Amino acid sequence: MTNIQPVTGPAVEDPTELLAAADGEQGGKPRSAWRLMLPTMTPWLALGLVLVGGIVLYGTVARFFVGDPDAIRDIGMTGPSRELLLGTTQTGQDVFAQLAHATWGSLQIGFLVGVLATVLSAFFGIYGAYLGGFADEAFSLLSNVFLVIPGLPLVIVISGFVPRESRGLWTIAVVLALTSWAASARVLRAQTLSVRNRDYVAAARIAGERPWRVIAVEILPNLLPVLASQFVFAVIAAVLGEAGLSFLGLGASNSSTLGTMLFYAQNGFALPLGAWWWFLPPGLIIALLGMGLALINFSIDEIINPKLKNVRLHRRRARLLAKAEKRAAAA
Amino acid sequence: ACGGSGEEGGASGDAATTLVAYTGQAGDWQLNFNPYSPSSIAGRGTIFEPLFFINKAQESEPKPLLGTEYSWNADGTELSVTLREGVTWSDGEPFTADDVVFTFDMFTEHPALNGFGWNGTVTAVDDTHVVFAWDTPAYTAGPDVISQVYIVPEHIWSGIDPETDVLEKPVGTGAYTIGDFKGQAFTLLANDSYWGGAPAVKTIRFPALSGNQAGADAIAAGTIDWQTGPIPDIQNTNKNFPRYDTGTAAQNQMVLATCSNAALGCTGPQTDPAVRRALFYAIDRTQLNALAFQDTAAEISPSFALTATQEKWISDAVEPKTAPEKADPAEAGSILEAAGYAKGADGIYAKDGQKLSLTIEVVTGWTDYITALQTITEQAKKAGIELQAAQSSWNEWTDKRMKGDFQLAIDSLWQGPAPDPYYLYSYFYLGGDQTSPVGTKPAGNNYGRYSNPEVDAAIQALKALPLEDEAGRQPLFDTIQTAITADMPYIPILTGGTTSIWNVEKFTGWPTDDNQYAFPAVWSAFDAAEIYKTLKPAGS
Amino acid sequence: MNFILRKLGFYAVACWAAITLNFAIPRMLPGDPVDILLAKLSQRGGTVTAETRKAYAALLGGDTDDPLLTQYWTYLTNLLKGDLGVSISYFPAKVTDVISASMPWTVVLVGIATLIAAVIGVLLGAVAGWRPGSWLDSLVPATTLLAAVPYFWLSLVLVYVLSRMMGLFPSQGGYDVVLTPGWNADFISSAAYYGFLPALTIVLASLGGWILGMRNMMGSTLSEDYILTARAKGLPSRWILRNYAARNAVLPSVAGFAISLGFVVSGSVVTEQVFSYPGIGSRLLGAVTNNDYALMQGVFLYITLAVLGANLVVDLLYGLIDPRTRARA
Amino acid sequence: MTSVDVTNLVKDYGIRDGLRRRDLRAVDRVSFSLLPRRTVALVGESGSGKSTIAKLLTRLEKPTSGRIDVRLGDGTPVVGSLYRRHVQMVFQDPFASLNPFHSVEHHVARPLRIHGRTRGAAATHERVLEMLRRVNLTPAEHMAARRPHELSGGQRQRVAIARALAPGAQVLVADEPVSMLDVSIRLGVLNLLARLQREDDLAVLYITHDLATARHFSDEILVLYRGRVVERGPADAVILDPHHDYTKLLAQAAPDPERVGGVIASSPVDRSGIDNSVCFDHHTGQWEHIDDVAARAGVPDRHATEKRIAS
Amino acid sequence: MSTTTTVTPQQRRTAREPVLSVRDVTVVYETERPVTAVEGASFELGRGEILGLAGESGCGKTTLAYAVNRLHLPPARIASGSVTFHDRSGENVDVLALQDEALRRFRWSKLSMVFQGAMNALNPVRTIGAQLDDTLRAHTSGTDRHTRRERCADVLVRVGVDPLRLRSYPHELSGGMRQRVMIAMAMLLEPQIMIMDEPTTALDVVVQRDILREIVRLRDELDFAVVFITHDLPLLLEISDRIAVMKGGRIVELDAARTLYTAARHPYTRKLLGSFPSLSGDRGAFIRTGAVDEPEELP
Ligand SMILES: Nc1ncnc2c1ncn2[C@@H]1O[C@H](COP(=O)(O)OP(=O)(O)OP(=O)(O)O)[C@@H](O)[C@H]1O
Ligand SMILES: Nc1ncnc2c1ncn2[C@@H]1O[C@H](COP(=O)(O)OP(=O)(O)OP(=O)(O)O)[C@@H](O)[C@H]1O
Ligand SMILES: [Mg+2]
Ligand SMILES: [Mg+2]
Repeated sequence: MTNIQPVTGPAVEDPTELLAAADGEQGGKPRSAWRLMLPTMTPWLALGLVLVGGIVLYGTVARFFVGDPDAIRDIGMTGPSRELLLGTTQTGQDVFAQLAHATWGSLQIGFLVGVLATVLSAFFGIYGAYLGGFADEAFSLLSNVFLVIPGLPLVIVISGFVPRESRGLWTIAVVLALTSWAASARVLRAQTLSVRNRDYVAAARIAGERPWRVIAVEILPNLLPVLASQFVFAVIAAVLGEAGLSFLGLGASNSSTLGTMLFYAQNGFALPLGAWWWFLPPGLIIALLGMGLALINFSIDEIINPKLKNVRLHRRRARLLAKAEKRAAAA
Repeated sequence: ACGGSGEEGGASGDAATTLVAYTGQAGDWQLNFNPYSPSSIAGRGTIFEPLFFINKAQESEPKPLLGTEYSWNADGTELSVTLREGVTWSDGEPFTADDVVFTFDMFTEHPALNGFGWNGTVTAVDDTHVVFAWDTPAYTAGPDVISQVYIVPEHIWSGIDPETDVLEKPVGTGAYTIGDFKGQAFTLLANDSYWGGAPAVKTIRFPALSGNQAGADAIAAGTIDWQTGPIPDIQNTNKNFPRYDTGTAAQNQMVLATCSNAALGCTGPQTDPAVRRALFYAIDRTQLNALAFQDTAAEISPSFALTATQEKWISDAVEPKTAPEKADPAEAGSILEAAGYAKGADGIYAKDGQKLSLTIEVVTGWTDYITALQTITEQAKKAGIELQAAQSSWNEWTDKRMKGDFQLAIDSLWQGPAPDPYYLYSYFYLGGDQTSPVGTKPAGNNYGRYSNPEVDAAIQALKALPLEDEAGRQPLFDTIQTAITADMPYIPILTGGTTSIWNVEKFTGWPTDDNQYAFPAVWSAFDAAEIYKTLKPAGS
Repeated sequence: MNFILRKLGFYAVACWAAITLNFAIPRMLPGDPVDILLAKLSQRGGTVTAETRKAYAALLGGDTDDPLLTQYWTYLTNLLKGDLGVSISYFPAKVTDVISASMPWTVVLVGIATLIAAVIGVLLGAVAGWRPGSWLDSLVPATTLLAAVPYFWLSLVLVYVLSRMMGLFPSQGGYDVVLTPGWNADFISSAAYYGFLPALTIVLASLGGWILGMRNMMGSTLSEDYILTARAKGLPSRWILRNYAARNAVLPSVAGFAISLGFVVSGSVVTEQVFSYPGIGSRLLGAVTNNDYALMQGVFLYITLAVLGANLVVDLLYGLIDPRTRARA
Repeated sequence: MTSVDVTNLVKDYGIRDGLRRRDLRAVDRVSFSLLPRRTVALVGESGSGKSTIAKLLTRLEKPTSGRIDVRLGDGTPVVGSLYRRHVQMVFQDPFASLNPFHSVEHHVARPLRIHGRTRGAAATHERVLEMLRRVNLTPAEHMAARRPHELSGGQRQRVAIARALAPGAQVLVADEPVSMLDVSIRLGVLNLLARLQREDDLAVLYITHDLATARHFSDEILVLYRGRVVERGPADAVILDPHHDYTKLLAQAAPDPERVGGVIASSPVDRSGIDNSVCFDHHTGQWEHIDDVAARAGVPDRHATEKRIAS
Repeated sequence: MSTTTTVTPQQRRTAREPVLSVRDVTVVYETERPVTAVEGASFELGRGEILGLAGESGCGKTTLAYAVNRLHLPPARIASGSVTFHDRSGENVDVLALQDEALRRFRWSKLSMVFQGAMNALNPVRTIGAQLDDTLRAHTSGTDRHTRRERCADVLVRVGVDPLRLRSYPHELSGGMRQRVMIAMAMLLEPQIMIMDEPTTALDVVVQRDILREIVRLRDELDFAVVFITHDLPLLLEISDRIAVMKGGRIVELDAARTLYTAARHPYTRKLLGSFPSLSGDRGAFIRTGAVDEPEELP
């Protein structure tokens, strides 16, 4: 498990400010609020999208085109060739085919945990903060406690107690989600608190809106970028966490993920034998998927924290200026 | 890999005479040198000694250790042993027949320590002679008595509780004594007053690493001299690790153990002998050996007599003599069809709407078995049998086996104290005490829950015959082998090669294929003790 | 003062929660750990009496007839007496002994690695954030790759390259076993040498988070009014970077220590396993594979308490470096 | 024709003081009445409790004690959900009081819908446009589709006013409605409010710290100091003839182009002598102690009195 | 561009000896669509004079102030114009030409600034004393700690803050005190010009008064020139000698305070003046009639 999440929680900013600023800056036809929620395209974001898109595509589609990932061949541990793009495992299984299926498995668990953890954190973060008072204090204490309890050891202990038969995909997903919602809940709470105290929420209450409507219609849209960002973190954490668990042999039984692939690679002495084609790709896919997601998050962060965006715009302007000066000098 | 930094790390003057042996121990050592404690740690065979050493790896006479000679009386109820003179314990006290008597009496007093079924009496005739006596003929118990029991000093053990004492400073007659102990490693030091002369290897160090993979890494780094366990790319050891060589001994017969006996409560398709036999034919052993065992495994006889040392005992009635090299899906199919199975649309056989699908239990971390199962699963699929491997911890796995809560388990059957098939049969096929109905008390060795009165009778009869009595024993073996090849409660896979890698640049005298003077496994205490004594530092 | 009291209060609650979680987990989950444990215990030569059974049942739950509250009470009193039971994988050692033997290794490894990662990360992040648009700054997003690499995978690759291929570092263990652990130069240098790769893994894998956090915060801080004031005051840039920008930007990184430490500890568990490091992480995994439930729980409790302790220290230190917290209380 | 009677309003905020909690009295026994077509101004420095009174009136917060009685012209009390229809609010910050996610139409249509003032989409739309035209947001069709960030501050504030009036509000609480606006458009918004007040017979509570507009836009002024009313009376009387030290201080501090270069030179005022337990009432022309005022306004607030004695 | 928006050279000039001359300064924000925030601004600042700079939000007041102090970072660019500082010694400094070290030395010692939102202009994690001390150390070499401390205590006393506060952190001070500390800091090096960008907008009216009084008093005492930026025209009328009114990046009117109040020439100035009802004077005909045209601002 890795801390991809910058240790700084995003600063709580007023999206209105940002919207106004964006508007002024654009100068042209005003864009819709939804459009403004979308991150601005940057090379890093493009890279992130390409990475994630590519891996998701590979994970979802490739498994229909590759052969049987379990089929064994007499050519164990052979390097990449034209027929077998990524060579074979110790038992002559097609690594490329296995990778396709494993990627799908990892994506599944990542998505599942992402959704579960986001729902949990939204409940504890948003609902608690909206209710305020005792519920808020209790929820916030709970998430702070969960935050300081180290996740993976807890997951390991839980997995250790659950017999293998009951260690299905869902169990692992639930366990991972249970141990990874806290940080998000804290961020969401901070954001909700800031949004909750905005005047338009008070105005909606004065107008007589029901609480759930206030949360869903007035507050939630403003939290979308944060939710998206937390979801992305949860996915990364889940993919990494599951890989760790599976690598230790504590993953979901009968599942095929990048972690189990690495487990088998380790089991088959892939690295000592120099079978890089077996060992490197699963790890790389995890890392690249994580990187891609983190890069996307990077851009979402800019929405949440406009100061970051300023930094980037600043940078671009500096370049523009340099160009302009060069032109002026040339003229 | 370049074996760079070697053992410079050791840096002490006796590095050249220090043997670093890795037993596969994962996690720190926990001090316990009580050879009778279940959690006793490595090296005990070198501190305490039995009366004789019996080599299982090749046919040979028992080698005298604390005993020098032994003989049976005519009806096989009395075994007389002559003890070696002039042996002293490492604390200087003399070794006498009383120590032997004390040791065996201890088993009578503490049934918990009686792991091999000692049920006789022992008397000291004089200081150098003891006599073991039984009520009934006990030829087959002989090897256990003379080669499997560490003789312990009465003057110390009479004052301790042998069941719980961990023996911080063990006193034995063996070639080594305890050096220093740390959780990360402990050492044994040559016993200069050893009766056979001080061994040339002065120090043996046993490090604790995290497992086989770590051991392989340590070999690559040149920090250990002897490891028994899977070695990556073993065929190219000389190239990969120029200073090392490997040795292989085939002893453990790998099987798919089944919970075979529906009468004892087993459930699942594997209770049908046809399914077990079909699996037997479904395995492509050549491929399996290549993919999972780097071709280190050897052929196996369905009779479970080791082909290397026990071939003469294989019954003519057993056909084939050795398990087929190649898969025979056709044969497997016809066996299944004869038993009423029909192939379904998915290519898997089914009977009464029940798919022929089985779960195999394997222990997490048993790398070669896990790979083997991957391979077997695919091979079985071709023969229309669906297998699913399930990994669990050793405890859970053992628990399931003992309770009968499993369908198939990959495991290996072990040998007795002497190279003779009797022992294996008596461990794994004997009904009665050795097994128990599913869901009651844990089974003994016979966790396949095989039960056949004919086989039971034959095994009992074998006890009354000397091991050398070929004419008398063969018919009994014929009976047993015919039954077990037909029923196949343990489906033979291959005979597992126990591979070791050792540093030939630093030490000479390792067992070779021509001279397997001991079973070369660092964790096999008696054998390892012989090897330690035989090794010589290369420089000397 | 109040600030400290409040922090202590929170950590007391967190501590209680961890202990209670430890009590609850085995009771909430399926499976019968007590039986497996006792079977293994007797296999290992331990004597299983009714009391042993009861003690383990208190620790792990199981088929006791006692009401939950009584069990909880027994559990708490056992804990207070420092009795976490006997480890079966290290029989007959007590769980507390096994843990106290391995705890220092992890504390030192994780402590030093975290410190190094934090210092390097914060410095790099500060420099990158100070000059937005510099080549260093534009490379920062690439550190997400490092951060997304699974710890165990990274450590295996490092072992392969630096240890096996180049033979630079030992790949296993915590020190040269020839030496006797103690406060002597030989041992310490050996421990440092052996600890290098595990530490490198942790540093590499956690560095990205620090850099990113610091760099982003620098971005925000630079647009603060007091930075502008500092420039207008004509302070030399280096002063501004050090005393005004970095000093403020580092605060959230320190405040977010809890999250990062949790991640690092999680990562180090797997890393230790790969390196056979004699720390508490490999004990935990060993305990899990051996169904050594008592040890498992003990290790989890210790890890959690250690993380809580570290966070408490950091939180209190935070009070020192951010004067506002002291007053806010 | 709705009127509001506020009697001995008290609000305590529990604030964290380390591990303890202690009460902070933000509003202390404030009484006043809002009548149709009349504006009451609440002036005072920052933190004097002005916004708290607004929140209490709009039921965003519960009063610790005291009463707020809203009655229709015929004297029937307004309770339950009807209250929300009658009492509405305009906030200080036009940037924060509109949700950036929703169109202008949404902001105005929601109150209409909630309070059942219109049925059906078409009718609601018509009604929204009508409201927008009333607050001079034209062309209304065009404005309805916009989102807040496409509007200037003044326009936003007018949307906020339209929203407040949409449910048919009779009582309008305006919490510093123009202090965040550019100087040049402040008067425009205030004038709009004044016009709507006349047209709809609104009762208005105008909260501000700007004495000049308070004077010109209200009929009655209450000066608030540390949660208590220290001076009350007709607008001109309070501003032009301040009695309480604090009111004097405020009046002195307010910039006034009439006295160029004047007040700056005068010496700073000492605040230590300011006593907020007495209040000057221009209607009676008398100084009164807060306890007497409270006692007269209603049953003496036992809670508040005990607090005072204890402290 | 129309003639009415032009300020005559006479207006720009001050009766006193000039300390700063700003000529035709134009500042452009080089964004995707470049914004010219200040266009051709020119004025002269007399020694010891208080020059008010008024105008609605976004008209470029802050931008102009930053230009004078060279504080702009990209994307802002001073496209043209000159800023000349006339030192007491008689030396003329071309501010826009100053390079690194010279610029650093120029800042604060000759021209200091109190920022808009000065509440946040103090570093929250360092003591007031340390921040004052920084400023001294950066500009005077060789003074010992004790002397510097004395000096810091001294300026605090001048603005009416207890010197004990040197050891306080900014959050321990009230907004008004922080503002005073900023003013103290601005005076620390006895600069000849102080630019104050809305130094009191965020404050309470009463506190605001106290601070203004302080500024005027200190100006009288130390004789520095002040550029006072605010959109509160009545306030400017009270304290400034001359007032410049900005609109859309241009200075549309610049005149003595009294002249401006009684005889504003530019319609915008008149409109601004009309936006402030008089506290003590008449209500004015348009108040509360709702009849006045509501200016239709464009987004
Ligand atoms: N939710 C709250 N919790 C605790 N104290 C509060 C809360 N809201 C307001 N207060 C306190 O109550 C007092 C009055 O606050 P209020 O917001 O009513 O002042 P105000 O007169 O509106 O000031 P301003 O002019 O700055 O808006 C203040 O001291 C404030 O700190
Ligand atoms: N960083 C920037 N990028 C682009 N445009 C900017 C930037 N900063 C300011 N502007 C524009 O420059 C113009 C002048 O801004 P400036 O801050 O100088 O106004 P101001 O008169 O100080 O306003 P206020 O009274 O609100 O402080 C505005 O139109 C603003 O939109
Ligand atoms: Mg307010
Ligand atoms: Mg400004």
